[in-house]
Amino acid sequence: MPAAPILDVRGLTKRFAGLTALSNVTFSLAPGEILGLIGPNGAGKTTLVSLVSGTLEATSGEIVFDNEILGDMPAFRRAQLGIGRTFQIMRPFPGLSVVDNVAVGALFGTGGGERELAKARERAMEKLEFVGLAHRAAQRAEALGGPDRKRLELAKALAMNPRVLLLDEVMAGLNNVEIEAVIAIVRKVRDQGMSILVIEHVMKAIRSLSDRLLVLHHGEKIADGAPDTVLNDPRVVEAYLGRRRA
Amino acid sequence: MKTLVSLIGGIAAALVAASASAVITLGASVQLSGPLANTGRYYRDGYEMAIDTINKAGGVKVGGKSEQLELKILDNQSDNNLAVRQYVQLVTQDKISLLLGPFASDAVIATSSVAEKYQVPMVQGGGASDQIYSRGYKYIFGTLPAATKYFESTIEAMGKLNPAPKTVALLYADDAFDVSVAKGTRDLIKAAGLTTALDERYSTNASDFASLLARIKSANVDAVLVAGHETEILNFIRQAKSLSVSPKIYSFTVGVPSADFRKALGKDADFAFGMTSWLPTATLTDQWFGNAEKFEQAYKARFGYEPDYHAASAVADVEAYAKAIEAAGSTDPQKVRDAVAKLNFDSLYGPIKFDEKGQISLPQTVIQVQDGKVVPIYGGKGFIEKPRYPMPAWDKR
Amino acid sequence: MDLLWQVLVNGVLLGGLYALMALGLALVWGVLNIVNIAHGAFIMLGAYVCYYLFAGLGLDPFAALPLAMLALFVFGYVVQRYLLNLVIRAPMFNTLLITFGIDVVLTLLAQLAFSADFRTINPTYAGSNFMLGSATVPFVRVIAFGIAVGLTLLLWLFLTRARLGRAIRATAQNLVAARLYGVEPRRVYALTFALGAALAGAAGSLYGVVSQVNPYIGGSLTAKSFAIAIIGGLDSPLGVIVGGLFLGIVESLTSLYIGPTYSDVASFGILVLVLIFRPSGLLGRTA
Amino acid sequence: MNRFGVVAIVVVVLALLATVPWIASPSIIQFGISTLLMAVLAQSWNIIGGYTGYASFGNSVFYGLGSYGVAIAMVQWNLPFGVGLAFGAVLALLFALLIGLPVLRLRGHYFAICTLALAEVMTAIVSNLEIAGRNTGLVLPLLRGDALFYELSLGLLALTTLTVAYIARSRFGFGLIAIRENEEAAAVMGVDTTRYKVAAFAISGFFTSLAGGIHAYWITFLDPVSAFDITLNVKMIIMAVFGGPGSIFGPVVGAFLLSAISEVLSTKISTLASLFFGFVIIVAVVFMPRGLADLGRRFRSVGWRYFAENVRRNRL
Repeated sequence: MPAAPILDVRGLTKRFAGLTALSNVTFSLAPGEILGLIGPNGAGKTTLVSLVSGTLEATSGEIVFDNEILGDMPAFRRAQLGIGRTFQIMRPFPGLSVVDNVAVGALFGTGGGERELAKARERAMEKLEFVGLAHRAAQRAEALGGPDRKRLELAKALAMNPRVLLLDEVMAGLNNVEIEAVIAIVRKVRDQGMSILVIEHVMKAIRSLSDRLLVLHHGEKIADGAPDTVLNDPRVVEAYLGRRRA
Repeated sequence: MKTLVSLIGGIAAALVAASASAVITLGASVQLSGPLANTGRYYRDGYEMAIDTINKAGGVKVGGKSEQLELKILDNQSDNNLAVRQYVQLVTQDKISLLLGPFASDAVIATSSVAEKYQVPMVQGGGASDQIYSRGYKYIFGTLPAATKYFESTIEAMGKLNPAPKTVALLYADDAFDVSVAKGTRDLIKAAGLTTALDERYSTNASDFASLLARIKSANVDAVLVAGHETEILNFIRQAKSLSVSPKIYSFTVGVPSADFRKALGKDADFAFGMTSWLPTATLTDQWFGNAEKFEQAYKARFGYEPDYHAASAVADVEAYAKAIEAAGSTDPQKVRDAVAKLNFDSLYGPIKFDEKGQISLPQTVIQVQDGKVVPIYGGKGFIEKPRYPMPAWDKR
Repeated sequence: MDLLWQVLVNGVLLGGLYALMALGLALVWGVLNIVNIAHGAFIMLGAYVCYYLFAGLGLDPFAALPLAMLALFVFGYVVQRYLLNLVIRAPMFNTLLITFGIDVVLTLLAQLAFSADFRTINPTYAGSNFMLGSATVPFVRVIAFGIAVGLTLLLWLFLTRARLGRAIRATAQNLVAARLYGVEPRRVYALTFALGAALAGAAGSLYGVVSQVNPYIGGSLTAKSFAIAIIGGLDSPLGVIVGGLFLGIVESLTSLYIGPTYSDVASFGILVLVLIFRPSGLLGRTA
Repeated sequence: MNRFGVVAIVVVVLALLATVPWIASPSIIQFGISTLLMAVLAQSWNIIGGYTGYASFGNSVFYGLGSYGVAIAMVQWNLPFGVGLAFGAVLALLFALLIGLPVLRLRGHYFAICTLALAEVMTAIVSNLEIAGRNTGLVLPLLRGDALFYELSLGLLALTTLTVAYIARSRFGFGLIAIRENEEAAAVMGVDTTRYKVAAFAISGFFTSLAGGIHAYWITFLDPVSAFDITLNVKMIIMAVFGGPGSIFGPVVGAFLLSAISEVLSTKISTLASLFFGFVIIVAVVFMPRGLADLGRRFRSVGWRYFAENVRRNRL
């Protein structure tokens, strides 16, 4: 019997005005596991992350985090329990400095975060160093370019000291060297004991990073298992390549 | 373009004017812009006209010496809070200790506390509500007769019409003046033994009277008395026409005496009754203008529109100061205040004598628009001209 | 019963005028995301244009109406092209503030140019009416109602059928989309705003015919237009008609049954409730 | 400039301002009172508008509730001024909590229009309330004590500014700023957005109501239209935005500057003052939409190009 999962998703369904974005998806995430989430565009990956983080409300289904059913718990309370996420379309606080962007995560985040500003900034600097953005700490976030914004997004989530980290395409638009750096960071984070759900399009990266892969297609789970097995699954191949053949 | 040039000229003049000396300055803050500017101008023009005329006649004698009057007027943009601040500034910064008033009861209520606070007199012709005089203030004087009695002569005249109206609808706006009017009118209606079919308060600046008119029509009311503002009454009459509502008589507290109002309505103004505390007749005489008829002509020639009782009331305020300063032989605010309280003279506007609360009493003459002209109908001594009564239906005019 | 019927008729006719007043505001808000506080001042200007054509040139007010629309169209185009376009990407409350500034300036200039005198556009037939059952129906109000509904339908057809109209609707979704229709966004913005101003010009002309005009009527008309636009929703001109009729009827009934001083409580209270419970309007899609 | 330097300057300026009633003429004092109260309004708005990013056009509701709290307590119930202030503040807090909850769910223009409508609703409701003197309003007892009103206003401004300074450096303030910058991102980082917004609204309303209460007793007269004055909303926003929303001293400086300009104008050129006011708004929005605080920060490095850059950045 494996360790009790930290995150357990059962029969999750989300409909938008008649359109089913996610249909009866079930999976779990073990402590210290890196779970890759892949699927073609519009498969419902970001919707899934939003449902878990609480920015969207599920139509039906259950999300259990550390033996607690989340139900209609608001996003901020989930964050305080230890669910951190990044956004695919990056959402920095444009008017704040880079370090203060991250400090928000430290001030709030898991368990309500730091009470004091100075300590939060300290933690923020640590995380910036960790993701390699310390040299731009004093700049306004809106001045950052694409790759740095990705790093900032990651640092903000990390500063929350989450127990589960949901990463929504943090590698999109990066070059190979940058991707390698991010992979290293994610591995290090896992080594600190965090459980991670990664959405990624860069297949090579996700294959080497994930312990397990989950594939969504048209809102349904079509595969769940070891990366090599899953990627050779004919249904997965068809989902990705089917259109090209036809 | 012309307006702009004259404006710039005006600014320059205002900047230069502040330096003259050995004159008696009267201060006022009046609605020269904003929603009340239309009536506010009567006060500015009335004050200016009176001051110029008095100055031309040799000014005011103080202790044997003749001094000229001068006016410092500010625009309060129809904002009562700004008006209060401007009066404080007039008193404290410009050292003006004789104040003239703004238009409208609520503005007077707000600003008269400045006069009371700094113990300088304010003689005003713009507010008639009893709220002004019920606070026991010592420094406020008013030349508009009591709001509660605006409809007194009208209701008296109604009793003598044939056939006399039996049911009355009373409509009033919810501001200080009109609420006072309604309060007084209610008693008058009761005393005259009339039946009140409708007694309704409406919001100041209301533009839709269709529901009220429908109720008037369905109750088949004989007489409609409206206490409100000119814009509301314009809408009321236009909508009465379009809904074919024609009671035997309708009368309005404001509008009817004002030329601008009659012009806006054209023929539709006919048959409307109103009241005025002043008529430009040759029999009304004073020391400076000669008589009210001459004043009317001079005023019209200078400003390009006809004066009504607001303008005459403003003139009376200035005349009251001239008389009081001469009687006191001083411009000391305390002495002038005491002299104002004892005044008893004939002004262009009528006899000025303040009661212990500071208000004068003047009878209201009932007037009616007949063929576009204002005709006096009923005064203290009975009918003056024949009223056109009852009002014909709109399609029979 | 007769009374209720009459008041309902009044409410419907009032509602038609209300709808036209709010139409331009809703268009500009929905498409450009500009909340034009000066909208009432535009209505006021339209009323003056119509008044001077009527009183000065003796033109019938309904013949003057298209000219008033044209004048306001040009004015609106200039205001958007050379002023509002400069601040379109500034923080949100800046556009509110600048239209407030425009409102202040227009109101004061109107007083300087036209004086504070009250004006009415009062053609000889202004007071004529006919009976509909037991209710008296004012003739000009019916025409005004017809014009209001007609213009609304025209706008709706224009937005859904005409190429430029579709470009305008596309702009509401996405700035770049306008380019797909081969129209420069700056021009789409200016044209949309000009269209809104022209509708205000029409509303002003009709307002002058049924009510009175002075430089200060703008403020309360803007507030009313807000209420109607929100209640009806910003999606479609047809929603605005519903909002206008709804508000006209509610105000008339409030005035009849509760008291004339409560009609503002009703209209703005409903506005707040709609915003809270159905922010996309009574007819709009719920989120 | 270090923190000690700022504190020292503020203390000196405060001390100087506090001596005004003993050295200045009555008209300066009364100008001072209205300016200080205006600055309180701008500063209070800064909490909800500047820091939290919710452009409230309904803060005059708080102002009106504060005014009526004092007026009703003093005129109808013969209670002392202090009790009236407290009563008004309680009304404002209740309003912020009850109305804030649903209304603060709206964003952008919808929030602005909803708050604007609330000001209209309150005007309409109060003008039907017997206890508030209906639309004719209430007349308060006269107190000849402008020095007292001045010091009260100054004290209130100091307290409000101190609160803002504290907020700007606190966890709470960081939460508010995060909400302003991106509400959804703030929520997933653990900011209890609803509670924070309502708290900001309530604090803003609390100080605004106190300003209203002081103003009512000072001006001795109050009616619904002046109490819930909609242009007052615009004025406080202009002053805050002109000075720099989301900064500690910007709104105060903005209020002082604009009040001084408009006071001079309304005495010198009277009618044209409001025309000028309109032009100032337009020009300020076009050329310096981020206020004096941003101008001060960036003008030194950018120079006159600052204005052109603002236009370039914000135009279509």
